Amino acid sequence: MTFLARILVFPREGVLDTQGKAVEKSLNRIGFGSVREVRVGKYIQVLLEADSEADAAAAAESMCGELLVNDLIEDHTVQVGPWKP
Amino acid sequence: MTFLARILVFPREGVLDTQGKAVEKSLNRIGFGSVREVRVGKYIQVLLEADSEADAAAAAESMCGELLVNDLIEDHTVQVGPWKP
Amino acid sequence: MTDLVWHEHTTLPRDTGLVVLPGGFSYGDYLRCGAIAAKSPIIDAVIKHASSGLPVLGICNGFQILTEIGLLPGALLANTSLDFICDFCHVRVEREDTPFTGHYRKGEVLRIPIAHYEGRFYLPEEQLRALEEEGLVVFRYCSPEGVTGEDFTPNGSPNGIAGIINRKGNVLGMMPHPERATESLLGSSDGAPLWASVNSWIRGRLGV
Amino acid sequence: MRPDHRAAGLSDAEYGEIIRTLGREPEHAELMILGVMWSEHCSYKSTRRLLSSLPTSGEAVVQGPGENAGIVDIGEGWGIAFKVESHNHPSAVAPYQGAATGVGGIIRDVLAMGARPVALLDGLCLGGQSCPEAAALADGIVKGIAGYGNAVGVPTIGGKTLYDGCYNSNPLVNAMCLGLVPLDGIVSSRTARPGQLAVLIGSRTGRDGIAGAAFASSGLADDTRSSRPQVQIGDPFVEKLLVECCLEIHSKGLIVAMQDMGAAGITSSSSEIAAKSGTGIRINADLVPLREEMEPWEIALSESQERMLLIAEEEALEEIGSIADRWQLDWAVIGEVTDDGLFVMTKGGREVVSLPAEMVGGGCPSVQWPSRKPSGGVKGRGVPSGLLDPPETARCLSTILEDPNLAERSRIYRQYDYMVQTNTVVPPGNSVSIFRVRENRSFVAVTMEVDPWKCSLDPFAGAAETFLKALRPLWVSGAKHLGMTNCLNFPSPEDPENHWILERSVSGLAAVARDLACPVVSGNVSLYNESPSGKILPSPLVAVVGLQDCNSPPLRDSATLEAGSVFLVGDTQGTLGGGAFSRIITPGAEHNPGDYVPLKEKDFMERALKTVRKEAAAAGRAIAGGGLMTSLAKMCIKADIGIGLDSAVLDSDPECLFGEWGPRAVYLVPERSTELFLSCWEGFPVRRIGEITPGGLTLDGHEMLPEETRAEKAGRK
Ligand SMILES: Nc1ncnc2c1ncn2[C@@H]1O[C@H](COP(=O)(O)OP(=O)(O)O)[C@@H](O)[C@H]1O
Ligand SMILES: [Mg+2]
Repeated sequence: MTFLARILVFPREGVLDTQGKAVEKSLNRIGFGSVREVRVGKYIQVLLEADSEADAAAAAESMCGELLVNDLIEDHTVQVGPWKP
Repeated sequence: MTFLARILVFPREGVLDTQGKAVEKSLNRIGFGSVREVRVGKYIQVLLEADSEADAAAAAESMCGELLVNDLIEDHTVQVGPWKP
Repeated sequence: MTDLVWHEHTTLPRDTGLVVLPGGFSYGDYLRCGAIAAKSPIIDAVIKHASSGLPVLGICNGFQILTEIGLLPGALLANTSLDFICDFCHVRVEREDTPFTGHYRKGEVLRIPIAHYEGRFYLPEEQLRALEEEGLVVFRYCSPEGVTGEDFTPNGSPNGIAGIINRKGNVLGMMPHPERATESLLGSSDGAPLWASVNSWIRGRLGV
Repeated sequence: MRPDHRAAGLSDAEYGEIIRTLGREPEHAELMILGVMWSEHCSYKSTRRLLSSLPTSGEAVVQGPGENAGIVDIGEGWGIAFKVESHNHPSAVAPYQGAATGVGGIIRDVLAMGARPVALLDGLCLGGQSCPEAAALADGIVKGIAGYGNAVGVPTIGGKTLYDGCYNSNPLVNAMCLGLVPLDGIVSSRTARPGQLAVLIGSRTGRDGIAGAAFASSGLADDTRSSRPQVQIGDPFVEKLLVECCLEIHSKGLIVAMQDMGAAGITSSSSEIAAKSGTGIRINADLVPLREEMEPWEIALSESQERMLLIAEEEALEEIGSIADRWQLDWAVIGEVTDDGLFVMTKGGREVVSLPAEMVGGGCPSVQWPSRKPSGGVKGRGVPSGLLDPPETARCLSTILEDPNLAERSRIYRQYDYMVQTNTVVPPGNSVSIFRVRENRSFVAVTMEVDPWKCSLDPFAGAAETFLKALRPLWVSGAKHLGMTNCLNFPSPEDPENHWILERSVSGLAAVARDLACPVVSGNVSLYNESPSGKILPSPLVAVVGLQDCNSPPLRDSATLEAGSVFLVGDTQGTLGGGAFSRIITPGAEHNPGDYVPLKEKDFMERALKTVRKEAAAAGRAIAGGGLMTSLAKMCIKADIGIGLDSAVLDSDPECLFGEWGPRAVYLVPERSTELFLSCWEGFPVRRIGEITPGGLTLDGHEMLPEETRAEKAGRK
């Protein structure tokens, strides 16, 4: 079965988010004064084969651990569901 | 009131997602053979003040139009909700 | 005379001839390269300058900014290798009838450096075809002998596109750095005629 | 509860010393601060005595060790500030960010001297290429250096890369920066006076990298996760603003003293200024712009990047502020210089730290670790290696050229913008890197070397040879050395054998510095480079800065010539110990190290310089890794020329063909210059070993370098 894993990766609490700060300043300057904070992270979408949703979730989690995320500086969340093309 | 806008930005259909392809290859190489496709995009989280959820959503959408997204090459989705710290 | 203009200013110096948006990592290339700079206060003045028919040149990051502003079509995506590339390469001059290339001959091959991570030009296929048909490509990556093709395109740009111009012919964007190729001591002076070209063009136009 | 002193990184003896000096027990924040400031990384406690044996003064030295960077005089009122610094531990756990912040840090060191950063180099000792983890680290490290250096707009003009399994989980990342400074505009960190203000400019302070200095002073724990909060994130864009902002403030004459905030952040920068200036300093933690709520000791020790500490008169404040505002940087007055000799930090009106500034920023008691000569000793001379006929020579050469350690490095340096600022005359990919200084029309040449294999064979001779390997190409290119900087990358000094090796290595560097008058003007020490999987080989890295006037162009290490002679200068025979041949072709064989003969080096230097001055050669290359044949092969590949060698004038043993060590070089000389060339080298061993030909590299007509190899190595395939 094919599953879709949606992985959000963003700078850990307390870790300097250089992009977020730059985007925040720019938004404020171009007229979005109501913006209080911006954080910029990565969105990774993985299509994978697995026997069950639980297996797919486990695989996605281990991809994060091994390649996609450096948990020294990044937090992440994984959402897995069946893939509907 | 404070709202949280969660914006997902990803390469448009038809735009070659080189980063996604590279991640896909790496995942395959390090043992995740079941991975079929990877797409890499951005996840932008904006904390903003607005009078209503609708206003917040409209503001977030217009930020996308003006700065956050280049819709020649990117698609995006916006999700807005009240912010719970 | 050359002036540096602060990004937060809103006007260009009086009697500005050529506006150059140089290379460099404006705003650290955060979000998308050139996107944040495209919203700088000075940009309205640049747009006005361009619409008056005077020349605007965007080099590298400046090219990226021009596409973000919309003065030039398209966008610049990450090199296919996903590496930053700094190297000398060769480009072929495709047009000699622009304010920037008058001192070159069509077909001439220049040795000129590139230094970028996002230099792969992108336009949806049909628009790309139209761009080509209208002859808006000014520089193309090539071999030292002038042969174009994927093998000679360092960043994966379609049709070897290295620089394009707007229809009106006064806004040029290019990834290679002509300002880094003006002295043979530093490896090449093939960029020098570009500066001489605009200079003559402006003198001609302003009658000075 | 108060943390115990060992958890803070202090030994019982050190803790006793603190109590004796203070006459009381330190408070919590004080203990944390002393733990960091008395760490090896900040205090050099294990190496201070050793480093004092290095010659540091000389004709060209304007500023020796002790400031943020050393400075040498390049004439007409201009100086070059330079220094190398390690970022080994951070790069081992977060390769991209670790390497990136290493670049950022060394740029600020040079900026702190009032200099404009104009060039970067990076020395990388990477793990074996067959180890996937090491390859991933290597990739991240190179991307990090590129990511930061490119965006900050300082060209990376060269470096050194080598691969060995000992660096698999402990790669070495040594970043070097050079800056240009008018000699009458040098900024110091020892010129603060009571009543002046401490101004912090740059990024807001966050919880990043707290106690990173202590982290760098111990081995890498098995579970690197435990050391994780200690990594910092770099923001090259803010760094660019910071450089321009500080230089603008300085150009207005508003800076009294300046210090970058590296390891131990506010604490080290402010206490060092106070200690060196003989004053006290009082920091109000409430005034520090923060990203988040923090404890006072965290504020004191945070290693948030892209911050500088300026000391200024109160009258200058308004202008400083308006300049910083224009560059969109946060800034704040965070304290003042006092006359009580104390480093004080207050929070909410309460003194949370009150320590003698000298005790915090002036170093701690030295530690003398025991030394013992390794039992193995220097290895005996191995069996003579026998003779090599031309086909064997060709096989050896191609095996050596295949080795990652002798491959060219364009995969790496093509990712670095080495041309930005448009002064790079000789870019990476050459034996030396050279940039021009427009201000006084001169060429500044830089080389960087590290040779762990030779140092592990014989630390004294190996370190000396490392230094000489950096000097010789400079001379051959036509540049006279002005000074050197170094980074002592070693495993734990607490092991007596390691310590002995460290001592001997420093002696080797000191000997060359003295004999050849190449003083040490700055440097850095990185000890405890070990992980559960082992320790690194002794890896002292040396970088030398030299000067050439613009009257003669730098001599290149290869040239496209139609015809001419090939000369070998120096001994016919090199030495195999610790070299590429023994490592790659005869692993396990034992060979002696080479000898260091100062007079021969000096003689070589004078003749090499004269050769360039007289324009007596078309190209020249000091023989280094892989020996004579490898040097010739690289010349052929690079300029796409052929060389025909005459075996009658060469010996056919590996010592001649592949030996290393000692002053030897090959030159390409056009016919018309032959006499001139020979006159430059008269009295020194010199012989014509072949001629330039069309085609490849041949020995008695045997092809040494098949066309495929040449094409592949030259990137034509
Ligand atoms: N990490 C690096 N960064 C930039 N340039 C490098 C780096 N490593 C090597 N180089 C450049 O590549 C060339 C050869 O590198 P090196 O490893 O020192 O080999 P060699 O033993 O031939 O000197 C030199 O020009 C050097 O400046
Ligand atoms: Mg070298």
